Amino acid sequence: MTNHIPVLIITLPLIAAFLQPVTGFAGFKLRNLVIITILLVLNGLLFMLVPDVALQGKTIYYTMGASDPSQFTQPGISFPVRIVLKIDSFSLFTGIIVGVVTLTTFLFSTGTVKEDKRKSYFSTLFLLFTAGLMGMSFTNDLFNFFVFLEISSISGAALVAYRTYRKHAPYAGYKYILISTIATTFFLFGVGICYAQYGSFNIQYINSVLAHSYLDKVAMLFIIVAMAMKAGSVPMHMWVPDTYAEAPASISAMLKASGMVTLCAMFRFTFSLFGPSSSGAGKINYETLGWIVIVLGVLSMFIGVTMALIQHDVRRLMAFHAVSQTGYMLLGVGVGIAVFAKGDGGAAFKAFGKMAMVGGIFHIMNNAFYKNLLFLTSGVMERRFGTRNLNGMIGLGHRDTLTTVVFMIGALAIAGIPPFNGFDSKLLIYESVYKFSPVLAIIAMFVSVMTLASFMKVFYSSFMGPRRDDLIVEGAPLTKGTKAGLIILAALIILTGLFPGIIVDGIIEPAVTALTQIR
Amino acid sequence: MKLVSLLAMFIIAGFMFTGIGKLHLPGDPAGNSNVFSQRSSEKTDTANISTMDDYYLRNGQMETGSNNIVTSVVFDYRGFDTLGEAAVLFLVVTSISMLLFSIIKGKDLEETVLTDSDGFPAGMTRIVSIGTVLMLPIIMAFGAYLVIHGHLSPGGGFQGGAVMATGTALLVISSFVVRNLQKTYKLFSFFESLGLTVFIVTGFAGMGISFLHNFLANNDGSFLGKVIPLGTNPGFLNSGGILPILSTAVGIEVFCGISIILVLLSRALNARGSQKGGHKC
Amino acid sequence: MLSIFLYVTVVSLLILSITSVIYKRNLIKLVIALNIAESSVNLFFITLAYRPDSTAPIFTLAPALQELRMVLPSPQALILTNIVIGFATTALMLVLAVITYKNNGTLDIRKLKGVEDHD
Amino acid sequence: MNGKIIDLIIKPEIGIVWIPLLLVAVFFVFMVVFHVWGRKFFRNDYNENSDQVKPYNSGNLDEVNYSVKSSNLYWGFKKSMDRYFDIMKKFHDGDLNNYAKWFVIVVAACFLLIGGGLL
Repeated sequence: MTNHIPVLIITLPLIAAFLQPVTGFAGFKLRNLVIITILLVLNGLLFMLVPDVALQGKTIYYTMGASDPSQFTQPGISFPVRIVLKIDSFSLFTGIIVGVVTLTTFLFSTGTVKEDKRKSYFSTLFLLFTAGLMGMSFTNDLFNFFVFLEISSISGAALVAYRTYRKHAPYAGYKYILISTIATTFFLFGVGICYAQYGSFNIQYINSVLAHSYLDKVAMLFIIVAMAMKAGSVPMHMWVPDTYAEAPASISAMLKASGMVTLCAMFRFTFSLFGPSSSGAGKINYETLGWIVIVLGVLSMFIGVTMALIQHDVRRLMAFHAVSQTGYMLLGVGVGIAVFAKGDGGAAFKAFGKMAMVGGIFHIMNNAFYKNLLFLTSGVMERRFGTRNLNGMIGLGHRDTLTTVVFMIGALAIAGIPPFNGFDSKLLIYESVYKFSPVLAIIAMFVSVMTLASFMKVFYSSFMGPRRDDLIVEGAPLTKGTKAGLIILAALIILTGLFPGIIVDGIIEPAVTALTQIR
Repeated sequence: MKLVSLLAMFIIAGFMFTGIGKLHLPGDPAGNSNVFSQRSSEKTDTANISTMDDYYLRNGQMETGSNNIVTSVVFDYRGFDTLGEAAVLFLVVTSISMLLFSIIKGKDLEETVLTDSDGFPAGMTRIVSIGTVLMLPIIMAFGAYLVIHGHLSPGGGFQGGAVMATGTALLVISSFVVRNLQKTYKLFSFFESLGLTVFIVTGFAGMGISFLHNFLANNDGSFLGKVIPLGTNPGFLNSGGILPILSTAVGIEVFCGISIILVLLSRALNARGSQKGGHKC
Repeated sequence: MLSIFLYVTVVSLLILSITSVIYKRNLIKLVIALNIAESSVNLFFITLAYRPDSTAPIFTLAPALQELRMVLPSPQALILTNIVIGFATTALMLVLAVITYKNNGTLDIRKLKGVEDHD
Repeated sequence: MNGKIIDLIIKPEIGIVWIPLLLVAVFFVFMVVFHVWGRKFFRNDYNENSDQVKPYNSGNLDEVNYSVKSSNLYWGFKKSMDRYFDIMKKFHDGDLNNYAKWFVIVVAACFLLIGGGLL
């Protein structure tokens, strides 16, 4: 059974979702238990792959329906004819992010949708969202990626509009699905151009025969800009605050995870699909491509954080921070892209390019943890006070000690204060980007200061101040699942912050190696 | 802003028209994928296969036992895409019922049927109602034919299911009213879920070799496994291995899913009250 | 030579649909615009699959020619998937538009901003 | 590569390019520039000799409501940068057409880079 792990990771949430209407009689608690078990099994399967894939550098293929699934191609022909799943260190890294985020978010959401009538739909859509993200992480086929992208964006849109009684929630869902559909249409057009030239959809095969022609550049442009739009980088980020703000808190966290996966996919397409191939000389100018990514990243950081500073709606504030943090990852990996195919025989890449990429990729993981935690605590705040407006919140620290502590951990982590994990990845980014261009590093530090300032604002206005029980709308204590979700994430933040070496050497550095090795 | 975006549109158009000049023309033999299906009677002929599609055309009939190569691509070679696609349909049915049951509630769930003096539903004329009754069996039979013959002739689960769902559409527009919406929804939803479960369980059944492996094909005609001759032939209904099973499962799922969407949408458009707290907040 | 006009049609449809996404203000019209974009992608794939003097890739009762030429099967399978996905997207967007109308009483995106004051 | 990254985190003195004096100098230059020229650019109604510079409390502050509202935090920052924020708020106004426009503009800009032979 061990060689079937790649397909089990994707199909287990799918079959659980398909059986939801049948098992609807089983009762809420049992169903939650089943779903939590499945998410735990997913995490277990993912961590089972870590020794083989990340530490020893193996690549696992799974060919759907072939007589020998572990072979990339069938005997006698040089190209894959079936859909191939591929697990290398980078996709495993993406999968681990998805696994941890979905588990904690679902634990949190068991408490928040408890009294809702439509909660069975919620769990079905949640499972399908998970399956979509897992599929996006592991597939090695462009069209299959498109299908899973659509699964994740359609379920995301429906979940954004979950609270239909709110005035703007359905329109926020409409915005999300419209933006996603524009992005996926252009993505599919790029896939079509690739197919027209090479007659295949397999990422690895296309890379091995890539000719770097004009049409390839057009396809690359469509695919990468579409992915950047789905990931929410400036100037295509305006939908992010609108949709994240109207969604339930757990769904905001899931949307953030979806953005992270899309970002990982964008990096994967940059290197594994349009990277320098063995057949053609690298005629795509990677320095310009890197600078495009860097400019998008710097704009994201700066505009995101300045807009976040003036918000008074807590969820919009955090959504703007999501945009701003995306900028760090784009900056780190953009520096890596800009130097990795330079004409100096990889000297610049060895000197600082790889460290910048390690910082950027590490920041994706850290950001997934603390941003998830912050979105979840904003959910608690919103639930307590019945509003998202920070002007109407005061003195929550007297009531919810746990929420206060985990919020502080998350806020300090996002600002890059040393014992927490945000510091490690940000330090890596600062140092390496400073060697590339000092101005960019200074902008990044300035943005970090502004981040701290805006989270001080949230902390000051919602947790500090006199105790005001008259403002509390929903005073019920947090359920066990909710607490468990928050505590797991906080513990992960502290552990990653205290022992970054283990994570970097064990998961991040193999992921970057898998990403940048030129096949 | 307006002018900038207009200019941007012109730039994109210009560059894309430049790009299509460099794309190979449809059917151009100088293009990358010029496929001739020169069938050989050998088992797996891997010589001279240059592209993925070439492989499908030469080996699809033999490997999957299906005369319709498109169906063999849909359900066998790229069956995982089809699973995702069925999941998309399931997903959209779930989300639409989640969203619309927040509008349809209370009295809207149980519609009182307005009938004319002879007991026919009011609204459309009697010609439409009787015509629907007469047309419905034919439509359903044709849809079922498309589903079952998916591996032999143009058609398959999605097309057949959509044709069967047009029957539901006819019922909806000719004022036949669903009385108990919840019960109907649960019935259709159960069958939709059943179809998908059959699909994925069939996939898991091949797990001894690999997921979605066509383990029934070409096994001396015992169950759906009749070996079809290579090249042009009339075809057998009991060939194709797991393709007819998957096709039927998808057909049931598509029929039930689209029916739910149609019924719920038609009911939501007639729903009376706006929802609670809609204009406040 | 004439066949390049198929590609011209594809690009024109895509440009027209994206232009209408940018300039149209009715939610339903945006749905229609996206449908056109999706049709253009479908047309692009099916154009890639076309080969002159070829039959459909179905062996049941195909003409028994000396050299049987068939059009490419995989783009047809893919646009089948894409059509279903497009149907799903369209249905969901229409439902969201219906609920938006019930909540706000308008379909004009200039009136439905969905954003309150920033500060 | 192995091990170096840990060293960097744990022992920050290895390989850091960190010149605090240069940063202080740059900061000082920026301060001077903003003092001489920036204030005129952002807020030209500022007057040191009026009551503008004094702290100001309005209304009846009681025990319970004695806290600054979150909208009023960083008021000076917001006020001094309000030209920037006016432009930014206009971009984030919730208009769906504008959101789609930026995608088109970015794609067109990248096309120009391809046309210029840069990409």
